[in-house]
Amino acid sequence: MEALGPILKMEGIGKSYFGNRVLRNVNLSLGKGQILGLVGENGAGKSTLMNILFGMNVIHETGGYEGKILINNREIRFDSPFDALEAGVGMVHQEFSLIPGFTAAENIVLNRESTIYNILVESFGERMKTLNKAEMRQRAKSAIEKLNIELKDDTLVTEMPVGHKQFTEIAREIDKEHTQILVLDEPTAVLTESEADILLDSMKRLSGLGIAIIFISHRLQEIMEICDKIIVLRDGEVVEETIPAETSIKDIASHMVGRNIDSAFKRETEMIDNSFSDIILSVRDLWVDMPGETVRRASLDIHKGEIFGIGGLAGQGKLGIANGIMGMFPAGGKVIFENSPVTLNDPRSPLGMGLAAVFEDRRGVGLLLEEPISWNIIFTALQMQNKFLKPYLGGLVKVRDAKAITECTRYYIDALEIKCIGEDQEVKELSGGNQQKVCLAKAFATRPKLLFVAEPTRGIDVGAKRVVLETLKNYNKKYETTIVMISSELEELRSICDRIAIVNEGKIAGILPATSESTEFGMLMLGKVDNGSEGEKTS
Amino acid sequence: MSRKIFTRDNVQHFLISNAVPIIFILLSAFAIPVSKFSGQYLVQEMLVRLSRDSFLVLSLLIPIMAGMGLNFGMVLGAMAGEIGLILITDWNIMGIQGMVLAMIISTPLAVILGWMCGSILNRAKGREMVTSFILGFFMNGVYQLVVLYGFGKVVPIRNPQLLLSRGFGIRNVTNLEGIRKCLDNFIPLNIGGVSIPVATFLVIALFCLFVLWFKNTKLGQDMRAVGQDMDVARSAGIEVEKTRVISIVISTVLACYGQIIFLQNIGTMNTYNSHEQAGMFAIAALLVGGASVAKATIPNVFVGVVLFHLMFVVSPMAGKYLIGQAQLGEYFRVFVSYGIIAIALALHAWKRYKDKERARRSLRGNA
Amino acid sequence: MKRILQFIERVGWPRVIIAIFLLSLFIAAPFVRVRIDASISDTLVRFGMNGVMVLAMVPMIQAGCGLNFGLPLGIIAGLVGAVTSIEMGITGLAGILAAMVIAVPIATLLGLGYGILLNKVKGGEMMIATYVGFSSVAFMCIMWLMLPYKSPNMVWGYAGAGLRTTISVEGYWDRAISNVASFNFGEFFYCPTGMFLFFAFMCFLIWIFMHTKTGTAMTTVGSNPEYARSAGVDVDRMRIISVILSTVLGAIGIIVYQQSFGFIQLYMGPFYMAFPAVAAILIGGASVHKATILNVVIGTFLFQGILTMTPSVINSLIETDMSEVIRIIVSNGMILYALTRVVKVRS
Amino acid sequence: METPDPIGGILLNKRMTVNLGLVILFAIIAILLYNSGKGYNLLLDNQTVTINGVTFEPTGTVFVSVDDGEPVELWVDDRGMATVKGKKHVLKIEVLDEDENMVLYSVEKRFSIDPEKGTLFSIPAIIAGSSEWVIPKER
Repeated sequence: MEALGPILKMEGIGKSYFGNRVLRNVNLSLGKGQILGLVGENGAGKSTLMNILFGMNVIHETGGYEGKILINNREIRFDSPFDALEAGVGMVHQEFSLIPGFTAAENIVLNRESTIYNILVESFGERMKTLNKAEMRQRAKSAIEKLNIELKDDTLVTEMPVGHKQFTEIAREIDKEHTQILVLDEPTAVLTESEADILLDSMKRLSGLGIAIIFISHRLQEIMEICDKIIVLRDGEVVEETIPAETSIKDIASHMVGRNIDSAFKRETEMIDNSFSDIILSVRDLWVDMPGETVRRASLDIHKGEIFGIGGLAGQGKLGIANGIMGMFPAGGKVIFENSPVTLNDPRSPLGMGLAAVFEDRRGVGLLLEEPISWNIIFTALQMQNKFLKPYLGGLVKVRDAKAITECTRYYIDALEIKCIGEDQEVKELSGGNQQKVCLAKAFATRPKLLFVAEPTRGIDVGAKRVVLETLKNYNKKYETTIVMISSELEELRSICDRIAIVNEGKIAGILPATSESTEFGMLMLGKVDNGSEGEKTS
Repeated sequence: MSRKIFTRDNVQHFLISNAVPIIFILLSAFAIPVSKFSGQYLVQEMLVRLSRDSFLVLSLLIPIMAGMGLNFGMVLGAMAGEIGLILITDWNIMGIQGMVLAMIISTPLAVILGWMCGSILNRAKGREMVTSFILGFFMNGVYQLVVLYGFGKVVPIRNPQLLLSRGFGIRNVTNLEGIRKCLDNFIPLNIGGVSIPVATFLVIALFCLFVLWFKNTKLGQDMRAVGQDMDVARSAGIEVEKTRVISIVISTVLACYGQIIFLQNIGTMNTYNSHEQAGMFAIAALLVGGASVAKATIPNVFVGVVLFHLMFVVSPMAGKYLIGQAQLGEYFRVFVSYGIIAIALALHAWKRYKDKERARRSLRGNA
Repeated sequence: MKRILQFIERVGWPRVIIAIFLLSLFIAAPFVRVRIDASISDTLVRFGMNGVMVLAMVPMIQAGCGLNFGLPLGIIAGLVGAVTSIEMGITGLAGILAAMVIAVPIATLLGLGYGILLNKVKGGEMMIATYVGFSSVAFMCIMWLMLPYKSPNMVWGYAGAGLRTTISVEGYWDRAISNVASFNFGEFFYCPTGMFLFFAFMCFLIWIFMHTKTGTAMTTVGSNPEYARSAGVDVDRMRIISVILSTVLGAIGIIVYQQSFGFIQLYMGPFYMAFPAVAAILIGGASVHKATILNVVIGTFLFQGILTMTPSVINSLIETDMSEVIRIIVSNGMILYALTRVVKVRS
Repeated sequence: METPDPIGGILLNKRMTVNLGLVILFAIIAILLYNSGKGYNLLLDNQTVTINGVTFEPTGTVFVSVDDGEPVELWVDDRGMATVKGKKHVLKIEVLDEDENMVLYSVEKRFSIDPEKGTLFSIPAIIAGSSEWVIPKER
């Protein structure tokens, strides 16, 4: 095996987006039939690395990458995913890429259908060939056989369970004749345990057939089980390269999250213990139907005046909690705020009780991109609290009070250092960081008692991040507002929060004080603590 | 989720999916006896209308397959066909030769118009229908510009009977006596006093075979893929935009032939209105047949044409006998043809919303 | 040069072209012996006539319901009001007031149903609106025949029942609004001051409304429904209010139109009336999801100016009546432009 | 960017050739259709006429039919019209006796329309078997 040399070799791969370095000097090599486990937190650079390998447009649109990729000892540089496919690199993405109304077979051979010649081809071209359905099914069947899974080739995708969709995707890559490297991006995330076992089994079979596999997963158990080699990425660098025999899950977990605390967000303030103050928000058995962030049964208590962090890997449901409580997605369960129940599925109820939220989807939910800054900031306060309205004709009509609005907007522009040319500038012209500040100002303008802040630093530069976090901290201190901050970046949470809950598979995996060891958080994130799923692990 | 709710849900689902044809069958069942038409008359009338309209309606199938909804832009094809007919009438080409020649002349025109329409619709993804609808109006203006001001001035027209008295511009009514019923009577057949336009039906049958065959080509498969999920199709390497344009081009060319077949049966042409009516009636008929914006089959076409035209023929007389005013029935059928499109579109949009909710509910069930 | 290009870019090519076209028509008019004062007067009258109907586009566009192709629904309410007012024999401003008082509740009801429907079909509003408009016109054709109106000025003489296709308002409230404080200047120039005042008043009302809490919420719903929802706005309710408002404005608009025009056009008359109004507001610079009152004023003036000037000037110039064709191409071309542009911005 | 696929290149060329051929084929078909489908109004003249200095007199009432169509009855000094499609036709003339109830004899004439020469035919000239039987256009 080794005599043939590695099938894939990546040397010194680096990449930065707009001066923001996401990958630095990554080396890896993969032999024929090997399975490589690639692990790392969200944002560690796994996707970027795979995007580079796959020649995605987003890479060369942002200035290409550094380093070399060799396949079978020949240097390659892909301009598009189709080049990568041509060279035998197959990828199964996290989102399904299947045509819903097609059968498994049709999806497996999509755009590579077997065809039969007819005379019209001479005039209208290749696409007038008729389909050879028998052969298509045959090909699908043999691909399914290779995987050794239960999948009927004539099932419609719409009628398939999630696992079978995943299998169909993989079968499609297998059907490509010269697929030699297969990238599987979290293939087991959506599968049930038994389905995942079947998948792992088929992966072993594939590697037996000589296909090299790069396996990305957060389930370390699986990685340990089937990989020949494990690479841990953190902050764009390879921090560990090992084989399962020489490591343990705990080891890998600590490599994933362990980071130099003195880097960006060193914790400056002492942790304040709020555990004796009143419970301001109590959540019991909350479920939220938010696509991609389903919350199953989450229960937690938040104390008055604290900064509470909610962390966890992407897709586990941490974002769903805030969205569910604020009425943005269908939800159920019990939510008590200051001893009175919050009506779910109606945004007016939480808003009216003094809750506010800054949502993670800034451009989608958080902002009116085509309206001026002033509107963005005052709107919720105007709608919910009838602020900024001036009565005319003895109160018969109330019209927007332009003066008060300007005043308020100017105040927040100064207070939050929003860089703009004036309060009438349209928000879409602002940078990401300043847009985030507008979102915060919108929430502040309602003077909330409890504020949800979801992913407040996503996609903004370091300087702005610092300002945003400082602002939150100061606001918490100044007005004693309870803040619930939701973020994928654990270090960020640890730098300002008092307590941090980790969400895994839609449930609270545990709640720890922010000063706990990062390894402990890492274990919680990976679902490796067996103290009951709804466990209220208070310190 | 209990079983009972599930079945009620299913029944409701069935009723919603087939609401339009059901309404029509009920309406017809009520109106036919009232109108006092004889069975033979209705059979003859339906045969004529099937032969006349089916082709036009069939031309709508392919864009639906490609996920572009109802192609209101088919009026562009109809316009191309009419220009071909005006030219052969001017040259006095008669019979089947004239008809075929008109088709040959108007094909390149229809291809160009279809390509234009397809490209414009690619710029308006997600609102193809309203865009193609307005495009139809817009091109109607251009058509008038060409036919009312260009013909006889820029395009030489020698037959003075076609021209307005001012010396250019085509008259409001163009007489197609030369090709009248040339296809319908090509193979004459008469059974029990009902004459059957065999040749036209053969052409339609041929076309149905074409549609079925086309679904089995690589291009047809690509269209279905594009129609269901553009992004997935694109990531699989299918040229989405090009495929969409091709589907509109095919539809436009077929609509052009459809309009020629339609007009050879009628024998006269409202130079400036025929195409608009063609579009509206074809779309209404297809929807009446139980098709939706996202799915249409060949049986939908024939059921639709029969049901829609049954209503069309019967309603004035029914109105007359019922209320004593034929005018009322006249307005009623206009109301029905527009109303049915409104209902079908609304039902479709509503259904899409409901389906989303259903998918949601099933997702929640897993949770 | 660069600044000119920038200006054009900001105003939009179609608008500039149309404005230049209109300007050249006015310049060309004296050379082909078309009286400029009469032309301006005509343009002004038509501007006043159509203004309110164009204004009826604003609430729905602002609330994100798209272009109101369902305007005929409002027009029908206005027609019922107008016809009933004549039946009652009320003359002068009182007659118009009566027409409006009858029309507004009807329009509110129709708008409510229409709004509920549009809420069920989010994303496909425009196409459905068009066909709701069409079918309601066809439905009213039946009603015009059946409704028990009796006034001999309105029903068919020979049958004694069923309303006529066109009904003259002369003797009732012909130009009742227009003539308030109106004046003539020379032989050809007539200024319908009252109609302008009324139009300005309606614009002012809408302007005020757009600045209230509800109006602000409505604009926000159109701008970003998710944002509005997260801020506690009932999106569906706002959309319904906008549709009602548009429908009511449509009803008032047609009454203003009729009193100036002198006739009530029934049956298929309102069929295509949405299209000129839609085209006008788009020419004024509105897009499918944003419209201001300034867009209404500019758009109505430009569009009606072209409609007035092309027949007279072009006809004298090339001795052919091309106005109809130009109207179709300009108005639909404008709508087409707006429809294809939006998506480009979005993606 | 990509090196052109040689096979694709040849195919495209082949396709273009085929399509060019098809266009030409359709153009030819169009011309054939034009010729065979063009309609003419034949004017049949049963009057005294002088063609190239030779004068032909009508023999009496005749029945004229084109391509086995409905016969047209033409009295002396009468003119009839027949609409025909295409260029080649057969003209059948039945000359009646004076009582107009018996066919004396009939003449069949195969001819091809020459639009340049005109479509006004002289029945007496045909009966007389003259080679010139198309009455030239006036002016």
